[in-house]
Formats: sequence, structure tokens, C-alpha cells
Amino acid sequence: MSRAAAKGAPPEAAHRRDLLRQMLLIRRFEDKCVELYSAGEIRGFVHLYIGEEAVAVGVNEAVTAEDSIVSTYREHGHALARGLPLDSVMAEMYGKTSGCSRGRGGSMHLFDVSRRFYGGNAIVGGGLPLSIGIALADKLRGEQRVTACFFGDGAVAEGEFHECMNLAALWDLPVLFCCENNLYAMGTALERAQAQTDLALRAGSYGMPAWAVDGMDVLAVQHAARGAVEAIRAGGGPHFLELRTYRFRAHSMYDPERYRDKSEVEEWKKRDPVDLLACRMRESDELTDADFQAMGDALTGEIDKAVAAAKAAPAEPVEDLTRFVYSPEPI
Amino acid sequence: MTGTETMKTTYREAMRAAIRDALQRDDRVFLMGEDVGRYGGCFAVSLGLLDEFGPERIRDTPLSESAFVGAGIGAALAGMRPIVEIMTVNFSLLALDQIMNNAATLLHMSGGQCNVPLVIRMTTGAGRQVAAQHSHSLEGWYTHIPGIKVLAPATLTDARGMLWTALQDPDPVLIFEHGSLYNMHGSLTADAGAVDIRSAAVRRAGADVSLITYGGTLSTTIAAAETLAGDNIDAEVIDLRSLRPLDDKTITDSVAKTHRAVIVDEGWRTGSLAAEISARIMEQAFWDLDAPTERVCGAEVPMPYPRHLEQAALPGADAIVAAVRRAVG
Amino acid sequence: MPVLGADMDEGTVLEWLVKPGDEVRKGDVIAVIDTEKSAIEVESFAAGTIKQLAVSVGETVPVGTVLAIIAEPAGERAEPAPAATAAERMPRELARPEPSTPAVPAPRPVSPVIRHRARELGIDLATIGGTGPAGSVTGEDLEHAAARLRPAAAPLPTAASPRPARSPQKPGPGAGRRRVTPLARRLAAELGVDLAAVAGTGPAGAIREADVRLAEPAGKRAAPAAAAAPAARSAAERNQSMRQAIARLMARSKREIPHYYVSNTADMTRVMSWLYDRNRELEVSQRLVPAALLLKAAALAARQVPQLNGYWEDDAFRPAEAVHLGVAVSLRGGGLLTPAIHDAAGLQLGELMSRMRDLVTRARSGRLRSSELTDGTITVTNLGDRGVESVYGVIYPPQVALVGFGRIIERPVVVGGLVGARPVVATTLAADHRATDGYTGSRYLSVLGDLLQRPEEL
Amino acid sequence: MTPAQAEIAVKEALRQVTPGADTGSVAADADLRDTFELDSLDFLRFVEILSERSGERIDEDDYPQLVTVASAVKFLTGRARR
Repeated sequence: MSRAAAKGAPPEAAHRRDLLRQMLLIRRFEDKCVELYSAGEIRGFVHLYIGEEAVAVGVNEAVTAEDSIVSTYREHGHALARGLPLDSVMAEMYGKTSGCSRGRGGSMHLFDVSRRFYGGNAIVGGGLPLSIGIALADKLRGEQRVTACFFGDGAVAEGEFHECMNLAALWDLPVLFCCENNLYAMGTALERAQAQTDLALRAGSYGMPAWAVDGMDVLAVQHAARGAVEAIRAGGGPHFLELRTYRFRAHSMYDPERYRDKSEVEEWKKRDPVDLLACRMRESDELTDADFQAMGDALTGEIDKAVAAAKAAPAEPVEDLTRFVYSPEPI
Repeated sequence: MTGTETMKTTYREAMRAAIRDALQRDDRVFLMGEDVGRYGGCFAVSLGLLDEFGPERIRDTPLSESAFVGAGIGAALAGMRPIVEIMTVNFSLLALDQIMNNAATLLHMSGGQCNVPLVIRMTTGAGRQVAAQHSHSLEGWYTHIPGIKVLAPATLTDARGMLWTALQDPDPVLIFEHGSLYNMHGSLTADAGAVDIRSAAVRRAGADVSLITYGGTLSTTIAAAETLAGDNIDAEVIDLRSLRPLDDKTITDSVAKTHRAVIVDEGWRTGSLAAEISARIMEQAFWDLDAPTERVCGAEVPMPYPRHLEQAALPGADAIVAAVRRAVG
Repeated sequence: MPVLGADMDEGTVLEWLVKPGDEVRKGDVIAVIDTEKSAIEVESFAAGTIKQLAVSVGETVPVGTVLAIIAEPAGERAEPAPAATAAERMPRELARPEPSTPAVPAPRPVSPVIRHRARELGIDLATIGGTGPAGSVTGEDLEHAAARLRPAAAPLPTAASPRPARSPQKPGPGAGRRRVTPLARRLAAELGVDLAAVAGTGPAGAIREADVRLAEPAGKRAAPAAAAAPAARSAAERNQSMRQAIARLMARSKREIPHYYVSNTADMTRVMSWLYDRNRELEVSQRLVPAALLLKAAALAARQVPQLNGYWEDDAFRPAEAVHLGVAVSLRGGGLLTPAIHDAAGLQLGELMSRMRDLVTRARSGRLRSSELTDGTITVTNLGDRGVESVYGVIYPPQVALVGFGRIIERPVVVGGLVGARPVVATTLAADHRATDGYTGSRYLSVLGDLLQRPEEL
Repeated sequence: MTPAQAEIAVKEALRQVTPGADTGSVAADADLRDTFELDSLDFLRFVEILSERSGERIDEDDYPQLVTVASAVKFLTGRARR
């Protein structure tokens, strides 16, 4: 712990430290996932969020535990930022019963209803209608809740996106649309898929406030999200944030990356959201290299423990294969 | 009026009474769909409900099947009890992603956390000369999907009673209303209400052959059974009522008695619900069979417009009688 | 060999970017691996010194195989990781040609994947322009260059070898295997019937339930065996088994049922003249025979005297809800069976007549359904056609009564003090004394006789 | 209908009513009901088939003329001549 923090840093500094810690947790968690995947410990599709951590952490800062989150298949970051226990997320990667979805979902389908985290949806755009419905339920019951829905730039090409933008605006629903624009829909660059690449402009055409935000800067994301959530809660209807970000790794674990140039990745890495915040904190004397190292080490230790726990956790018995297809019969 | 008194009604009115009843009894219930409000519903099922319950609970939607079906799923996740109406089963394909990838899978993907207490109603079937994009019987497709339940009310009692039970179900339930049934007349007791949604019903008892059907072909099948009675062939008619899950026991008990089965299904033959039932009979009642099972299905053609072609494409009483004769020998 | 995709089971080392002795850091790219889908750069998950490359270029190994051994930086452990055994490695079936020349030094930074692909395509990187950032060569540039170099057409593969000859002709359909319905097969097993000796009456000679019941050894059923089958070969056997079945059943009846008998003579004048008038107007196919009226009268009488219509079971009489009239049908070549006309008392005469014709036809052609054979609640036997005057039958257990009709014959009858010739029929009743007494039996025949005086009401 | 045609019609009708019956060796004056064990239903069917084949109506009063092959042939040919 840094001297500054130990002496009782100002609340803003403590908050920034917390943001940094959250982003670093996501980063280290996913680094571990790469290792575990390569070793064949975890399998399936694993979509890494590395490079985009500021979006999840920044948006989550703007909502409360009463609000709802709907996420995508690239949702480790959203889940960890939302506060899903590290152990339960890691166990889900292993497909164990202690996983947040009892191991039934895996990397792409993390759920925690107790935290109003309505899951990783692996159909591009498929979570958008759900967020509309959750918001509709809140509105019908007069709740002051907001539903934050994450989706990527790829979803903007889906019909469901447009249906949902229209419906949310038409019905004035309390939804915060968080478009994570990382410039590639899998391997297809934005400009090769979208006639109009200004995504905020397109959302704005449905009559809702929409603007672009630097998605590599967690403080900028937090600021924008707070503003939007406040407006939504005040009855301002749906808002749209285009969070401009970049994924440093392949679409899913490994790919040949024929669709983008290494130098482009290197360029974006210079704006690594973790480094960006850490640098700022160093500059304002909130963080030393040793602090950063210690923070990382502590997180690595937590993650190793989570891995050990996940490995030791029980697997679902095969006799229970068809559980959770239908709800249990009422007794 | 006491419970034993009966009143004249139609299938449409019975369905409307069921929706009204649900809206009155549970304030979590609301109806949502294309033109369910001001227009009164494409088939006039919800006519008048807007005035009674207001636009929040009788909610017109844009032509966005995927969005409003998905919104129904989301609202159900968040504790509401939505009834979503899709005009026809053909249009439901625009929402198939939401039905299949979300409604049917969320409970499992979430390890039991996210049940979806949603009811989706839609019209199915042919017989009204509305051609190849409004006439098909695709409920068999939906029965392929674990995680949802599929109902086919074929009688006034079921039209009146299935909805409430479906709304009590913690999981998504699809109700298929055959378009030819809405004008069906009959009477219901004044206290008609919820019915079970898991069993098949024997609509006509018989000893010589089991006719297995559901929905719009029930009346055709009963007519065929009456014709057969004139030939001294005593046919049992089973109304499946629930297409998923299937009530295997009622089917196999009947086949054990009659030793012959003819399945009548308006859906296309290949890969049909009829095929599934036939397979189950093979699996569970093979040693009771005294003749191969027969299927009487819709012709494998996109539904043509002219009346005579449409009729030729549908399972008719003559085809059923012929199939029974083959089976009985 | 790392897992580089959800569907990857094995990989081929395309290139090593390090050699023993090199220092590597965590995250450094150390090799290029070919999967089924693409060439991918592999990073190191450990820091240290490359001690050994365990898999050589061109080799394909399963995922999980050790590719290289990295010694920890401090060199504390001599053998940090076990090397894969040779057996675990799978030699590649078609060895990739090893690059014979070292990579051409490129003037611009080039990723290993690009470099490797260029070598595969035989392209000198120095000769092509790059369109990537800072003029770097991209994969697309390479493919374009390769396309320019590619010859116009690839040689066609040589002619395929001729197809293997088809196996010898299959035996014709149905040869060697009897067509037997599942129910018949099961029943045969249960009843110990040899299917080889059963003649089938179903489509294409399929053996059905009724055929098996007919061939069933005696004593296993509560009613005489089912239908006659036409095949001549086993007719004698079938006759014998049916004979045995009847023997057992009738013996049981006489053993268990204390029969009593009553008889009467019914005047058939009205019936015959009513029939004559009626039939005269009708086509042959719609005409009634006297037996139809007798059956109808017997059924109606059973309805009026319900003590005779039902079963004696568990030491008690259980009346039946409807009258299902068993009709004894003699089979050509011997034997009989008693299919039932369901709800005979409720049928119009014409309908009853057509049911009767249908039952007799199907009984003789072996097309009865099992329910028709077991549902009778009271049975009628009519041997009048064979010329007998009266018949005292044996009751079919568990029924409690059997009605017999003899020949309709003209007899001198005294009516109003005058003797005249009139058609009459002898009506008899065999009844179970456990269920009823002679009084009830007499009443039945009396009711029957009265009914036959009002043919228009039948 | 010629006598030969009539005889064929009678024998075919008998074979239809009693499948497998040997009609080739039946004596012309044998009682059909006894020889082929015809009951009243069989006989009705026999009459029905003959009526269909000859196109002639056959009344109950005519039945006594259908007792043997010979009488039946005579009946049918006589009818046709009328």
C-alpha cells in the first residue's frame, strides 16, 4: 500500500485506486485465462476483454446494486466489475457447480441474478431486447431503476438493434445503451460493415441522447455514464454511449489476425487503460511502482486461489444433465 | 348465474375471457403485441380490452417481433407475467432467435437462476386462403426445443382455461391458436376456468384404432371417426392438447388397447410432430402394434391460395378414413 | 502444444523463433504453430532460458505435448518440466518441405506469420510492396503477389480408380422373413405359437393378432380362437387347435356352470309376412333375413331381462351396461367363433343386418378385431339354416345365458280353436343357475316371443 | 345369357360366397345350400351376386328356383329370354 493511501488519501484518490484495482483484476484474470486455455484446462470459446477494461469498470461505477446489467459473450470484465465473486467466475470457466452459472454456461454465459447481472448473451444483439423488457418491467412498476446493456459495434448491424432503439425511445424506457466500439465485429472492420461509422449519430436518429466517449479512459467513461444514468433516472428516457475502445487480443483466444495489422494493435496499446490510469496516479503521487507491483501481486494471489478452488470444486453429476431445462415442479 | 349454468360463446370470446380474467387477477400480467390495442387484435381476440385496462397493460408494439418478444422475456425475468401475442406463426420466425436462444435457454445457461414465466400466443394453420406466408403449422418446430412448453387448445374449454395455467408456469409457454377455430361456437359453464396443461384428452373413446391429433384437425378427425363408426370401425380420438411435453401415457395406453395408430397433423410430414409421435409409439408401444402407424399430414408445399388447392393440401376426413382403413385392414 | 482454438486437437510447429540458450520473457512470441485453420504465433507463459526445443519444425503433435523446456532465470531447477515422450508425438503424415534457405532479411518489420507465409508461397518479401502501416507487408499483399505468380491452371488429378464392384445381388424383399406385426410376434411368443405354422391374413400375407389367436394352443384363452385363415396347408392344424380351444372352454363351461334349460315355440307368422312385404320393395343387398329379426328380438329381450345379460365373475353376477350380442358363427371346415354386435339392442334392423353380414364375412376371412371377439354379454346360436328344430347350447363363460333358435318351419297350430299351418320357431335358453333361476329364463323366452309378434317395432 | 354363361355365373358366385369351394365337380342337381353349407346370409350374398351379374332383379319368390345349379341356370336363361 502506498504511503499516500496509508496516510488517508482524499476520497477521489481512493476511488481511483479502486478503479485501478478493478481493471487490473480483470486484466490479470484474463491473462490467467489465456494460460489456462493454452494448457487445455478451460475450453470452448473464450473472448478476452483485455484492452477494454475501462468500459466495464467506468459504467459500473455509474449504476447501483438496484440497477440491472445485460451483457455479451465478452463479459468477464462486466461480471467482475459488477462484483461477481472471483471464485464463482473462475469456477464457471472450469464448468464446476460452484460457478456463477453452476458451470452450465461457461465463459460466454456468466449470470448472477442476486446482483441483477442478467448474463452473458452470445447472440450478437440478443441481449438488447432483454434489457428493453427488464426496463419495461421497472417502468410498469414505477421503479427508479436503470438497465445498462452492453453490446459491441457488431450488434449495430443487427435488426434487433434497430428494433430495440426504436422501442426504447418510443416507450421512454430507462435503458443505458453501452456500445463497446472496438472497431471489429470479429474480423470485420467497422468501415467494412457499416455505411455510417458514427454509431452515436445512428442511435441519435431514434431520438435519444447519444454521444461518443473515450473508452480507454476509465474516468471519462465513468463521467459520461454517471451523467447518462442521472438523466435516465430523472425520466429522460434511454441514452446511448458509444464507448470507443480496442481489444488487444484476438476475437476469441487466438486467431490469425489477418484482419488487422500488428502496428495498429501496438498503437492502441500505447493507450492501455490500465497504464493510462496508473500513469496519471503516479503523476499525482497517488501510486508508486511498488504499490502497483504489490496490487498486482495481491491480485495474482487471489486469482491463483480461485483457480485452486475451481479445480477442487465438484463437477455436476452426469445424472443431473437435464436439470434446469424446466423449473422444478412445485411441491 | 351459478357455476353450472352454461352460456353461448366462441373460441375467440373464450380466449378473450381468459385474458381478461388474467389481467383482473394478477397485476403483473399485461398483453403486448402488434395491434392488440386500438385495432383489437388481428383476429379480434383482444377487442375491447384496451378500454378496459388501458394502454399500459394492453400494449401496442411496432412491427418488431424480435424486440417485443425479447422484451417479454426481459419483463418476465424481472418479475412480470407478460402475454405476448404474435399475429401468426410465420411471423414468429422473426422472433425465433429470442424464443430459442433466450426464452428456452436462459434457465439452463444461468444454472437455474433465470426462469422465464412468459406466455406467447400465436395463430397457426391454414384454411382461410391466406396463402404461403400466413398459413403454416410450424408448432412442430417449436416442439423440438427443450426449455419451452407448447400448447394447442382445440376446444372452448381449453381456450378458456389454458392461459391461466400457462401464466402460472415458471417457464415459457407457447400457445398455438388455430385460425379456423376462432369462430367455433359452443357453450361453456359460467365458472369455466383453469385447466391442466400437461395431459392429452380422449375426445372419443374407441376400440379399433387410435387417431391422434391436436388443434385445428381435431374436428376433422372426429368427423372421420364418425364416418368410420358407420363402417363398424370404432375409432378412439386423442386430442394431444400439450405438444411439448407430450403425454406419452395417454397415447400408449390407447395404442395398447386398439393396436393401431393414425396420426393427424396439419404440419408438413417430413420431420413433423407426427413423425415424433410415430417414433414414440415405435419406442414405447411397438409390441402392441398390429399394423404400421399411419400419418395423415399437410402436403409438402408452401400453402397455395386457391381454395381447392388449399383444401387438397390439408389433412381431410377422407384421407384419415383411408389411412384408418389401411391400418385396420 | 497449446490449445489455440475450441476445435484444435493437434498442431504443427511451423517455425521456432527462439533457439536453445535464448532468454525469453513472459508474453514473448516464441514459435509459429499451424492449426487446421491458420498459422498462429505462440507466446511464452514463463520467463527464463530456452533449454531445449522438444518438437522440431514440421512435426505435428497433440495439444498438451511439451514443445520446449524453459529453465527458470535463476537456474534453480535443472528439469523444470517433463518433456513429452516420443510416443506422445505424432509424426506428420506428409512432411512439409523444410525451408532450404534462411529467411530473407526484410527491409521492414515483418511479423513471423507473414514471413512464414511468404516462404510457403515462395515469395521474396523484398520484391513486393507493402500496403500496411509504415509500408509493412500485410497478408493481403502476400496473397496478391502469390496470385500473380500462380500458374494459370493446376494439373487435373489422375482418373479415379474404378468403383469397387457391387456385392452380389441382395435377396428379394421378403424372402426368408415372415411379415409379422409386432403385436402378433409378441402374442406368439406369449402363447407359444410357432409363427412358421401360422398363415397370415394381413397385407402381403402379414401375420396379425387374429392369425396367432387362431393358431393358439388350446386352453389359454377364455373364448374360442379367432379367425379362420385361408391357407390350406395348415388348415388341419388350425382346425385341431381351434377344436382343442373349444373343447377346453366348453368343458369348463359344463364343469363350472350349472346349466338349466327352457324352451318355447314362437309364432313367426307376423315376422315372415312383415319381412316378405319389406323385402319385396328392396334390392337384394338391402334385404333382411329372418335371423336379423331374431337377433334383434333376442337383444331387446336381454335388455328387458338384464339378469341374463352380463358376466358371472368372482362368485357374483355383474350386469352389463349394454347388450353386446355374441353371434355364434360356424367356420367353413369346422370350428366356430362368437364375435359380438356392439349395442345390438340399440341398432336399427338394417344396421344390425349389415353388422351381422360384416361380422360373418370377416369372421370367415380372418379379419375380426380382438375387441369384437371378447365383448359379448349374451350369445345367440342359430342353427336353423342347418335344419335342426331346436338347439340347447353351452354357455360361454363368463356369460350367463345362451339363446338358441332352430329352423323356421311350418307346423300345425291351433288358433282360435282351428288348426292351421303357421311358421314357427323353437326358442331355447341355456342359463347359469348360479345367476338366475328357471323363472327368469322363462320370462326371457316369454318376452322374446311377444317381441316376435310385433316385427314392426323391432 | 346363354346356358354356358349362366353356369359360369352361378359357379363364380358360389366361389365368391364360399372361397375355396370346389365348384367343378358339383352335380347339376345337387342342393347348393347343403353342398356348400350356405346359411341364409351366404344365400343372400349368392343371390346378390347373381343379380348383379345378370342385371336382373331376383325376388324372394324366385329363391326356390335357385336351389341347384341346373335350376339356377334355367332360371337365369329363362329370365334373359323374356
